[in-house]
Amino acid sequence: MDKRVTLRIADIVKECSDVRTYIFQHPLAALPGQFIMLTDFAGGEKPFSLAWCNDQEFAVTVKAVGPFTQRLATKAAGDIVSIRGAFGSSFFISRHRALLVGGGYGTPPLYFLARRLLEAGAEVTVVNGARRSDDLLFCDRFRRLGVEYHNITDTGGSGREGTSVNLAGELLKTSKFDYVYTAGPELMMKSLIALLQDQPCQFLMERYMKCAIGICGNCTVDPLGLRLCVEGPVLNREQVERITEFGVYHRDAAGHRIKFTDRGEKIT
Amino acid sequence: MDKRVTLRIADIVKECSDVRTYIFQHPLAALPGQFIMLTDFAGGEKPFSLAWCNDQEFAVTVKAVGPFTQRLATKAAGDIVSIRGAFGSSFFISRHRALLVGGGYGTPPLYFLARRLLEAGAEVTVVNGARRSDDLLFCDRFRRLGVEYHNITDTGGSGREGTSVNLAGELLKTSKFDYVYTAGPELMMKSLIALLQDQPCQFLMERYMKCAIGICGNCTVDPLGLRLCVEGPVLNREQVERITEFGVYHRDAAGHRIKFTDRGEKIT
Amino acid sequence: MCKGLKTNFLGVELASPLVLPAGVMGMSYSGLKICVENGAGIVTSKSLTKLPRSGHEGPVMAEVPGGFLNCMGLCNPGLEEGLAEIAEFKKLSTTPLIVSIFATGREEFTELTLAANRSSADFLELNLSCPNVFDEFGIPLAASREQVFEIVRAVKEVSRLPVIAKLSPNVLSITDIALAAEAAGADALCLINTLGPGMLIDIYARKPVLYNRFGGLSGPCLKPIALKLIYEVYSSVKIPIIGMGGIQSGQDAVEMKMAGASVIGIGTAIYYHGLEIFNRVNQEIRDFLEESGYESWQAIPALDKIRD
Amino acid sequence: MCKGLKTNFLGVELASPLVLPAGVMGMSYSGLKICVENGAGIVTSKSLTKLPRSGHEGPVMAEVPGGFLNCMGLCNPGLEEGLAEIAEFKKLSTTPLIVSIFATGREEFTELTLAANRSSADFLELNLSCPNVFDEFGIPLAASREQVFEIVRAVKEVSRLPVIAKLSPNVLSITDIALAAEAAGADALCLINTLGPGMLIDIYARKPVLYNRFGGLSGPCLKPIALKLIYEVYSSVKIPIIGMGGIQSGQDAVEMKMAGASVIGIGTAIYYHGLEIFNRVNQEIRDFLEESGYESWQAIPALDKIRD
Ligand SMILES: Cc1cc2nc3c(=O)[nH]c(=O)nc-3n(C[C@H](O)[C@H](O)[C@H](O)COP(=O)(O)OP(=O)(O)OC[C@H]3O[C@@H](n4cnc5c(N)ncnc54)[C@H](O)[C@@H]3O)c2cc1C
Ligand SMILES: Cc1cc2nc3c(=O)[nH]c(=O)nc-3n(C[C@H](O)[C@H](O)[C@H](O)COP(=O)(O)OP(=O)(O)OC[C@H]3O[C@@H](n4cnc5c(N)ncnc54)[C@H](O)[C@@H]3O)c2cc1C
Ligand SMILES: Cc1cc2nc3c(=O)[nH]c(=O)nc-3n(C[C@H](O)[C@H](O)[C@H](O)COP(=O)(O)O)c2cc1C
Ligand SMILES: Cc1cc2nc3c(=O)[nH]c(=O)nc-3n(C[C@H](O)[C@H](O)[C@H](O)COP(=O)(O)O)c2cc1C
Ligand code: FES
Ligand code: FES
Repeated sequence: MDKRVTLRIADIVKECSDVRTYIFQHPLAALPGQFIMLTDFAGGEKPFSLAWCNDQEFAVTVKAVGPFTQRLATKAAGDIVSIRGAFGSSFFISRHRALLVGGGYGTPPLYFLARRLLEAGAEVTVVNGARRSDDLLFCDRFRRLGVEYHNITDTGGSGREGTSVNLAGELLKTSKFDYVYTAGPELMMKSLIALLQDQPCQFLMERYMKCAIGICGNCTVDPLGLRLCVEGPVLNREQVERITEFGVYHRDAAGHRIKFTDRGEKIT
Repeated sequence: MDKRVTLRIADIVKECSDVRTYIFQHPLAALPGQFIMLTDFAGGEKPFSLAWCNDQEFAVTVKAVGPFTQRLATKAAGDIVSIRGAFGSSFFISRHRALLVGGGYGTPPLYFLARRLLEAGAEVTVVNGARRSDDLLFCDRFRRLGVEYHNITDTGGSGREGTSVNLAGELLKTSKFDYVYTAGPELMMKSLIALLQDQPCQFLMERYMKCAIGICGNCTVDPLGLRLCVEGPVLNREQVERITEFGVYHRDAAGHRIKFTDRGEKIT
Repeated sequence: MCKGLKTNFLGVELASPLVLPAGVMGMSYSGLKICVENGAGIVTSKSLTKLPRSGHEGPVMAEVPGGFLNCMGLCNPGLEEGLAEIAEFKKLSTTPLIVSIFATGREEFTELTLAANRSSADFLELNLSCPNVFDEFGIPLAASREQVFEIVRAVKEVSRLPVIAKLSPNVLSITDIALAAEAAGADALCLINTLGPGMLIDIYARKPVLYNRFGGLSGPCLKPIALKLIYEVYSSVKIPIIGMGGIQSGQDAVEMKMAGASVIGIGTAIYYHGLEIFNRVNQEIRDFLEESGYESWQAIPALDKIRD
Repeated sequence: MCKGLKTNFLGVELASPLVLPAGVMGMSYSGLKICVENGAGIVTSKSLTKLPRSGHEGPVMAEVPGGFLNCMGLCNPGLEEGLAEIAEFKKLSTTPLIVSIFATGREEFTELTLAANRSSADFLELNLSCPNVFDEFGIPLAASREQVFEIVRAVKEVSRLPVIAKLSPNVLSITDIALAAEAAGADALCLINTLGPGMLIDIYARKPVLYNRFGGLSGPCLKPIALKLIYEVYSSVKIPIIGMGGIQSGQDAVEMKMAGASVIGIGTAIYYHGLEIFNRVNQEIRDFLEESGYESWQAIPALDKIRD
């Protein structure tokens, strides 16, 4: 069963101007890195990573970028949505030294991961990047966890100036990590992978998803044919290195190949 | 699942001129009193009680009375049939003193029961009745079990003369039994019930069966509406006493009510 | 029975909107009665034919993923004995009863209707859609708009009882057929009969599993097909619909109500959940009314019609 | 791959009789390739249309007992890009490939065929039967004998590739349609596309679960329907049949072979059993050949035809 369930939004937390966290009172069996498909019955069903999940509740953090997510931003607690999942692969839970490198809405699933890593006894370092400090997600939540925590933005507000990749590079030079985990813009992850050599690492990678159950083929990546809704979204470095389209192109709803540009945007 | 499975007949034992036991090498999870539906793909699927059943094999003993069972009598070991089941209710397993009263092809399911009763530590007495001594089924098998065993026929050959009901009546007068079990012609069981008063007792009762899964309604008994393929074929005395059609009529494949006659035959 | 489940069906009050469909447990008065005792609000007899029928040779049922194939072959004791069973049921129960009849053409349907007029049944259902007697009778009547119209009109002319037309899902446009039945005066529709038919093959015996080769599909996997057809028909007709096909929970029943059905049949689910299924679904509906704030079963609204 | 699985399909040798059906994992060359790596003997592209289509708004899939509803809505990058994916697949694999095309009428089908002629595909499949674009395009072409005949004939006149007509189960007599396709020169048939369509309703939101409201039914519960239709068509036509609908085991595949199919598609079962399903079914077929003493897949005999 892909377990569709209809839920009322229990609570909505406004994280910043265009990002909201939707909290649901429902016991979902999900692991860090996994995602749900969510619909509001008004057109569209979209994948969102879990920002946290326990026996009582789960949450997804959504950035309003287009018609669907902008409509979500207008919802109120009590509104009805329907979810399927959780789907996909999840992060390996290391019990030693972990470095988490997140950017944009890639940060919330790393927060879920950080909690599980801490529970497993790992030592966790987090690099959280964004363009502007207003866009930094989950700072307070991470701080409350008591992890080693670094903010980094293009402008340097409320933390260091630079990119999360640069900072991660520095940390990797000065310390040894058993595992590196990253989620965020694909071009950010693409820059990061260059620094990793044989460092064990996992990536949360996104592709256009429709069925989420491994049938429609919309989310496969070239040339391996891995389905990111089943074999992904969490992939190992060894897999990502063999994905020729990583950071190069992805496919849209029609299966068109769309190139990634330097600025993290997509053009045909 | 009603678990249809296709099997080769492993062995056939000729019990007497018109009765054969068909043995199958297949682990069936079945209890004494339960039945299977059997077809040879040549038209007809009929219910037969299990004569025995263990982890390796099971068997049914069939009397050739009409088109289907006569065709079965022509089969050889290695021939293919298909079975569904086991279905229906099963006998209560008493651990004390049990009296088993069987007649005709009602005897084999009592043999299965006897084995389970002995395993449970019960003390078992068997009354096995038939018209003629040639028709007595399973004598040797019962004897090998080491139960208290009585043959009885109309003519007195190879045992006592009389009816199994008379003999059972005598035994019930002289000994106390915790449980009485009976299977065989309905009019035989009807005579027996009169002797039982408040004696705990179970009956194996037959009605025309088609679906065997409690949907078609062909096997219900008046006025309770019990489905003999689900709530039966094993019924308690309390149930049987409230079945007004017991020993009076039954329904055929079209749902016609058919009367039982004194001689155990059926007329419209 | 809680007040919330009470349902008015063609002017008759039902204690529950749950229907025992034709052909399920309806061979004898006691079979009908035990379903009422378990919570059915209205029961349907086995489809009765003029003459008795023993039905097809077995196997007549085979389990498949999501349901069952059956080719009972319209076994029934014939109209006369069938009506006697109904009379016996009615002596014991005040629960409304639908007598289902099957015939091959207008004249025979009219003849059966006249007999049903003298019975103690409350409603008359025309089985226009049995998929299991194809070899004998050919494509179901319910595939032909003209035939359905003719038969329903002829029956309506003579019937003392409100007339329900039971339609087949195995047609190109069920709405066309439903409109024909409505135009001919049908008081209600019953949707849907079994799907297909389907087939199973025993690969070791190299034979069809059902002796009749083909059998109609019923059970849980029917629900989405039934919902779609009910919703489509509901969007076009004004007469009430008895919905059925794969229902096995209160949620399912409500779903079918929202598709446009007024009352809901439960057949094959008896296998999965026992006869208690009627009471359980009644309870689940009550729970849904409670949690969703609807006053009663009847207050549960349908979706907007397709053609609004 | 064991010798016993080798199959000749329209003169081309397949390493396995298992087919990846249209619309499943066929959006990209790498999706097709991974199915081959997992044991598919022949793969089908997503149905390509002249212009790109993003498909329906989600939700586009919903689980139901025994299967799934889907209303993908023929999403595809359009013929040109689709053929480029096929070319890329063909650079990497010698496995035969079927290009599936969808159009709304004869002329467009002909146009697409001309483009497919220049592709590296081995076979051309005409999707005459998509149930998910009803609102846009109306009743599937496969419901009309005349249309099927016309389109297949027109395509055959210009096609360099053998032509497969993919038919819909949602018709009154699939045999009539199949005969029309054969008469028009189709080289093979593909049976069956999804059933229904069906519908699900969310009773809390009071909305259809699929945003497109209706979706075609695929998966295990389709098998008995598919078997019946394949057996019926097999009894009437001479051209080979690609059988599909609910297959999820070697036993299922053999069953469909005995119903009359030559090669067997596996789509929805990928959800239940993973991509390994192809290899597993291959192995189960080999086991069956062994235990039953058949020499090869091709030696497994069909049932006697209905009309022998
Ligand atoms: C595994 C996974 C996890 C994700 N987790 C999150 C998350 O936690 N928070 C968050 O805000 N976003 C997340 N996304 C992205 C999110 O699904 C899209 O932002 C959203 O679908 C945009 O829809 P829209 O209609 O608002 O915008 P659109 O204008 O339709 O699209 C904006 C962008 O989102 C992408 N997108 C649109 N639809 C889909 C789809 N069905 N599947 C994948 N990508 C799509 C488009 O390619 C486009 O680049 C995740 C995506 C994936 C694949
Ligand atoms: C629960 C149960 C257990 C049974 N166990 C055995 C057994 O262990 N050994 C044995 O020899 N017989 C048993 N029978 C009876 C057996 O099913 C019938 O003898 C057989 O079906 C006769 O079929 P036929 O075509 O040979 O004869 P027919 O001429 O068709 O019928 C002969 C008699 O068998 C009855 N019968 C026929 N078909 C059915 C049916 N589908 N269901 C029930 N009764 C039917 C008829 O009512 C008739 O009285 C059992 C019946 C039931 C209900
Ligand atoms: C064993 C069986 C027998 C049936 N017999 C009849 C019948 O005689 N007349 C009829 O109109 N429908 C008959 N049907 C169809 C049911 O009335 C009902 O339409 C169908 O089974 C769908 O409902 P379900 O999925 O709840 O079973 C029969 C169905 C089954 C399973
Ligand atoms: C998600 C999905 C998409 C499909 N898309 C197409 C399609 O584009 N063209 C087509 O001819 N059939 C399409 N089909 C139908 C399948 O090819 C196949 O006929 C059907 O699913 C039955 O097989 P199955 O039960 O093994 O899935 C699709 C099926 C599914 C499940
Ligand atoms: S979204 Fe359909 S295969 Fe991944
Ligand atoms: S045989 Fe069908 S209900 Fe018992």
